[in-house]
Amino acid sequence: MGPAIQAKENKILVLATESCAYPGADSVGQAHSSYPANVYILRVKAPVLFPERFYLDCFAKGIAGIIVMSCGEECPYDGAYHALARRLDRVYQTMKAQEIDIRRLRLTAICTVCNRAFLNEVNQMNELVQTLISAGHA
Amino acid sequence: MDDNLNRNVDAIVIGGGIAGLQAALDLADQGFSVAVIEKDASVGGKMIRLSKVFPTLDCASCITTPKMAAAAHHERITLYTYCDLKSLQRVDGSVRADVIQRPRYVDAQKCIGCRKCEFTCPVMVADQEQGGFSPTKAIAIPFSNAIPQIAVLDPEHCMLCGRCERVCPTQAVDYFQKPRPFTVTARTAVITTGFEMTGMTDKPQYGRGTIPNLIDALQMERLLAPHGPYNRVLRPSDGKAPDSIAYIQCAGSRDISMGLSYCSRVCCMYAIKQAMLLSGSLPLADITIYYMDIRAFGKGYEQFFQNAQAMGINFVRAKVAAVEAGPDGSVRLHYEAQDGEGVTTSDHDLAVLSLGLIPAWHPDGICTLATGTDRFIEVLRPKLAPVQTSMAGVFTAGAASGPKDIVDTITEAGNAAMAAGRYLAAQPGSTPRPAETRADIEATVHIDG
Amino acid sequence: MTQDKKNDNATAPRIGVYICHCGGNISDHVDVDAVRRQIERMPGVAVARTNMFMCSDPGQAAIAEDLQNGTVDRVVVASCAPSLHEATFRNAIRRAGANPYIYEHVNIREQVSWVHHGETATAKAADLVAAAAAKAGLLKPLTPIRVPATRHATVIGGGVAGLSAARDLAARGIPVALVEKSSYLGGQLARLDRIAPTGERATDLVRELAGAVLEHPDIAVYTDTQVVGCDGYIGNFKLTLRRQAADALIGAQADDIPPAGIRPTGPSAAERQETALETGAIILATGFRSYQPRRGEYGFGEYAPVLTLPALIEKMARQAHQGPLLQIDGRPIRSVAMIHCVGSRQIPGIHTEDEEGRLNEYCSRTCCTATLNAADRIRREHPGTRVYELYRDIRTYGRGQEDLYEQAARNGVVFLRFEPDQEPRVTAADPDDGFALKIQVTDTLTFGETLDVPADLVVLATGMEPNDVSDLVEMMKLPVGTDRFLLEVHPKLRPVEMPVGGIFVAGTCQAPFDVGETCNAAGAAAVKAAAMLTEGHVELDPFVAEVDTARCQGNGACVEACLNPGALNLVEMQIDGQTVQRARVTPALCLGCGACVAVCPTNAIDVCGMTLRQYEAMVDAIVAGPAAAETV
Amino acid sequence: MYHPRDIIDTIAGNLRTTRNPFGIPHFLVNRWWRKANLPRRGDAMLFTGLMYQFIPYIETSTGYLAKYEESPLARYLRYARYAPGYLSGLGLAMITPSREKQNFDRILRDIVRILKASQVDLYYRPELDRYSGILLYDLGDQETFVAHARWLANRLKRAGVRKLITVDPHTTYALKELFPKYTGTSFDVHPYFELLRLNGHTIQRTVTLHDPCFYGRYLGLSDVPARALAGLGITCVEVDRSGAFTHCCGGPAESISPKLAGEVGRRRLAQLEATGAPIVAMCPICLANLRKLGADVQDLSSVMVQGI
Amino acid sequence: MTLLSPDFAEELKEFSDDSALACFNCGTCVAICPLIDAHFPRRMIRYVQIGARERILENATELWKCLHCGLCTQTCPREANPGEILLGLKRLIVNHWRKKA
Repeated sequence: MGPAIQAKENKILVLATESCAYPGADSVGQAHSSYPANVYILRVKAPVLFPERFYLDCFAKGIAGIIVMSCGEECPYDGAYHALARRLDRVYQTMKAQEIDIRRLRLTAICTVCNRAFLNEVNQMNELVQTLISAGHA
Repeated sequence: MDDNLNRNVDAIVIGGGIAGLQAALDLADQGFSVAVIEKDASVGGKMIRLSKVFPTLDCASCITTPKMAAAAHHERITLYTYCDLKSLQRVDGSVRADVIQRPRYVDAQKCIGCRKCEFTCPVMVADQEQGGFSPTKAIAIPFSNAIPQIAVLDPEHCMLCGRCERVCPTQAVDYFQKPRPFTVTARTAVITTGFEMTGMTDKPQYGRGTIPNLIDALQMERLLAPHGPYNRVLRPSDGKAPDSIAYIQCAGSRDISMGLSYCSRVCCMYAIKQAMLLSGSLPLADITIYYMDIRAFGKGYEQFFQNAQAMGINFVRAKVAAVEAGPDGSVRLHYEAQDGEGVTTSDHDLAVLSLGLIPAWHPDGICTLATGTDRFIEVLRPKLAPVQTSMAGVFTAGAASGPKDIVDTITEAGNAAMAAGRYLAAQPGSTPRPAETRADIEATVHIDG
Repeated sequence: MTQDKKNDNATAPRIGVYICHCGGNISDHVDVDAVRRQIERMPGVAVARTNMFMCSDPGQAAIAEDLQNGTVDRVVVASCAPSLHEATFRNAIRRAGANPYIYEHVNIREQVSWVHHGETATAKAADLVAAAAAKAGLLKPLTPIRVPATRHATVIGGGVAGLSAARDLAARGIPVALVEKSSYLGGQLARLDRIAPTGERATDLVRELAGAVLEHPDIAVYTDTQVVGCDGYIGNFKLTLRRQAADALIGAQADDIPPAGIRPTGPSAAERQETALETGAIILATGFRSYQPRRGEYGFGEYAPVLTLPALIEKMARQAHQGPLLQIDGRPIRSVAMIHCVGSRQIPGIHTEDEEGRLNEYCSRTCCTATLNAADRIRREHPGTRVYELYRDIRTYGRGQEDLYEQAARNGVVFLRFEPDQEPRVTAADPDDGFALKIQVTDTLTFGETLDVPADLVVLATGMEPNDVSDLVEMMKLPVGTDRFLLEVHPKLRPVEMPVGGIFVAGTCQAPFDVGETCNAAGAAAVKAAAMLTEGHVELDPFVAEVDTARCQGNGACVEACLNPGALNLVEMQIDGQTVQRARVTPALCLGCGACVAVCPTNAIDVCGMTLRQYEAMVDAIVAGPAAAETV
Repeated sequence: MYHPRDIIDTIAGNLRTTRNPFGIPHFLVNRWWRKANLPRRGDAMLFTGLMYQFIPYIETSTGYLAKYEESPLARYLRYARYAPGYLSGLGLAMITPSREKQNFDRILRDIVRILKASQVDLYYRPELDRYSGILLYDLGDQETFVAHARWLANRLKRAGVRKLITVDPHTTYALKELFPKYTGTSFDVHPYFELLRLNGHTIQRTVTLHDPCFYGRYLGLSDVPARALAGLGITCVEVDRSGAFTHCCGGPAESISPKLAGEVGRRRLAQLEATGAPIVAMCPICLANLRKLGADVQDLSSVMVQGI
Repeated sequence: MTLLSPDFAEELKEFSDDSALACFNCGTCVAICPLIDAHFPRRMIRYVQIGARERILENATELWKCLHCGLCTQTCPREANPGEILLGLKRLIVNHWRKKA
């Protein structure tokens, strides 16, 4: 595996669409379910805005994991989801080339009431990050 | 908001479900001021309580919440929730609605929706918003995506222990709140009072509500919703994941013996939709839909039905004649298999009654609106003016004038807003107020309780 | 805590950060004061305050005061979910006389204090506030985009949908051009007789609608006219109309039913051969045509007594006569067999595709009721004529329709039900039977027995197909579904809108509808157009793409990536005396999705209010936290 | 299953010639009243329609029918109408056990006792109390039924009868619904439990009430006997199918197919037994058929009489 | 099967107040009938609807299985009154036998 990530770099970035995933995260809050505090949610109109280098820069800056929470096929911008999926494929290629564990970037669809799916995603990513950190220490 | 709830607006919309919200938005976007009178504590109607919607399988909340929020934030829309319409009359060319806001026992202006009261309340009550399957508290926010986010105290179950009052950070709990009568005057009204489901006990042959694992379709919506009571589909009696599920179509429609001769129009599609969602969450389960005619008439509906068949959902042409409790919590169905088997019984782990739709509201004693023999609001010219009621300047849309699916409801709401707009435009001295800037429109949240 | 972090540079942003306790909802888990202490040391932060309830009047007043006395010119509020109060604070800022877009909202309730507890909650809240402050430093005032709109709408199609939409818009004071290909108004409805379940005469309805349209001074009716050109965008379309000889169009009628409807006799609005029209909105109401059965489909074209339902209706209306037996073309009909779902609900592998390999898999929605209506009428008016209906599912879904089904049954219409893979076979009858035709059907209602239905007449309940509007589809970039009907943006969110702003869809060009449903669709489309055109301008969100021409190299990647064709174009312009190609945004068409931002090699394009630089600044702040930011 | 034509013809023939479906002389069938000491004048005439009285004879005849139903002899029955011997008339009367006859006669006397306890001013005229013809109506022999009904209606009318108290659902239905429709003569018809005002000592017990189709469904009377029982402190447990949705006891199939009667009866019995409480019937056909299946079923009157 | 003859329903009207025409073949009567017997009674009703007179005559004795309990009529969602139709058919058949005799 590529460069191990450091313990202090355990922050997870969530890019959440304002029409689906972001209110979904609010719904988790309303239910007072807890999830790791290293999860940071940024509200975006459409994640198709971010170029490939944005993701790579985030990893370089020390972000441990990124979850792109889109609206999936229900995306209000026709064609955006497919453009995004294609772009992330290219990011994966570069990550492989740079020996960054590709599991650190995930594309998923979360809707306004997907509480359980949201928790699954952030917990899984957190577990992965913790595993990679302990591997890094080892 | 001032203490006085009275308003003078261009249009009153009775009912804040999807039809009412769409009509209100389309009226307000034309420049008219609108008051929405809703009987529940939240707007959103039946649609916000659904899991996913056919034929696109969009999440119902994701489609409804934007419209709820848009109406709540619209400069020209005032939402009145938890209100009963006492009378609706034409007075000197205008329409007057006398309304009583029921007490929430929580000050709508002070409540910040934090749910501290709900977490503190010691009284558990069955949460009807979750099909009665899970508990809520005697003081609670109605449901997670309710608008407005204001707690409601249930006086039936509250034991006045005072804990909610003590814990509330804004002193919003008010055990002495009184019903608040007020009057909204307008020049036109749109009736969007929607539907209710027929009762589980309406057809005596279906067990009179005593069969443990026989549920209604709205309960199944909650079981299927991502934020439902169990987070997955389990049968209520023993928490078993059902291996075999039956849908009983026309359980409250097309049945003169129940006093309902009409087709409820949405049950075929919602059953197929639920069956598809079930086969997603319980891939090994057998799902059977017992039907007389599949009525997949809308855009994309027939293909949806064909997909369901391709997915392996069983369609049996039979009207289920009787239902009884079977062994081990199962539900036993009696029907005539028409493919040569003849009279047949089949046992299923869980069965769903595809109940029919009946009007949620009747104008008796409130206004002079004419209704049809089906008790839905009569439209005088169903062809050229399908939203025109028997009262001048009063229009209707959605399931108030007969069962309708969401797509047809939203389109009809648009037409009701058009008809009401035309009526307003034809009134002397009527010009819609020019919009200020978009920022204004977005910036004001009009929620009067 | 108001001591100014004096800033020498007067142009540097002065950020005010306001953190809400939410009456303990936040402060029980987040040390609000600790966050404030950390954040006020951040560069650019002029002031950081806390309040028990930021959304309360005193909370909002604090922001207004700081803005008005010049302490701050950027605002960050950390409180609950933006869906609840972002609009509240934007409005407070506007009321204080500032631009509402210098505002950034931080959600430290639903996404911090309600989901995390203890020190981590405080640390995360501080990080998020720092990130918002970092973004706020880069925010610019924005103005909503105001596009002037021509107060005029064009309706294409003169059937029920078009007539109804035109009448609605004109009643709202919007001038309308109604463009109809043929010489007649009324469309397919004009070809019907009495319609179910109300029993109204179709011609009365057409006369009423067309009359209202023709009489209205604000509606210009262009018959024998087609749209041959379309340019522009929402509020500002330029259409070219061409007048075409009526004769050439009649041939377009696929079946042998003569044209019907109201033929305007007054002077046509289309005086010239070609008319240029400036219009603010377009409503497509191009309607449907009746499915034309293949030769040999249920004996169609092979046996004379096999008719389509529209043909039967037309013949019954035209050759009305009384007597116990129905007569068609002078022949007494003792028995009629009506076959449902002809050209509808076709199933791959069972039904035969047309020449272009297509199947109509959809249900045409109206044929069940129309067939029952005809059958019931035959039974009532000609009790000697037997009527059989051969169906797959009876779809009498609408109000009064199920009653019609029952009434037809009680009046003696006999129903036979077949499975799609066991289609009825129409053949010539044995001469001894005395009937013209015989239909063999495996009837599931009679326990799967094969029955021979005698018939003097076979009626095919043909479905709907959309009219061919490939020219308009091409010209206006309209999406078409697999069923070949026009495809709306979203069936529930935007059911009457095309993705191109300002173009709407109404009636049976979108999907099969009955008359009432068509009028609803027309009203819904008209109300959208009316809302758009009432003000004389269209106001749009300022969150649209913006090109930095200094950086743009004109390589066109953004144009290719753009999800809304037309929103981005390469244009020639003069820069430093040289002619260069640069990207240009048409704000009225931009959706603000940012697909262009990601592909620009020179970072020359950004979405206002959510620039890539702003997101990067937020990530930096999240990684570093406010403490680190302080040391920067 | 027997050929219905044979059964219909036999019964129709008997009815035409003897006014009795089994051809048994009237004086032999209707003997119960002799010890009852009933007035011949009063407000309302008790009209049994002879249904309770027939049961023992039906039991006997169908006992033979059941024996041969599945055998080749069934076809032989076709000739029965030429030699009805042991299946009708005097022969049938001779082979029917008298103990059974007494049991059913006692039910009628109990009904009289509870009516009297309710101060009902009743009278009885055995010569007017004849069979209603309902079986032929059910079997589709409309012609014979109507002819018989007209005869009976005229006889009652001529005797000045206006108000009738009936004791079984079949006769009640015939007189109340069918006679006005097919004979043009209406009587004021009341099943006996409609007239009860029982305030005797209360019996604390629970019973399972089997609603006969004609009372529960056709006449909508299932609440009335339950109310009368409640007056005596007797509660009725809810049966899965009751009231308008009550399930047939199978009895009416007796004459055509005793086997079918058994099948249907067993289904009903299972529903009744599910309640756990003793079963009470109010129709002689129900009573007989359920008893034949081994159930311990009491007549409604037998339960009520204990309360007075 | 041979030609249909819906006139049979008219013939039946002489013997019954109700015709079989209102029935939409849902099968409730079959499933609710205490007999639990294949397609009884809808088979007979269906034969009336399409006028399969011979089928009815061939299977006439089946009609007397009906106990006239009325549950089908009570339950019928179209108020087609199956019990009365069967009774009407019995009368028609009895009439037919007598005429033949």
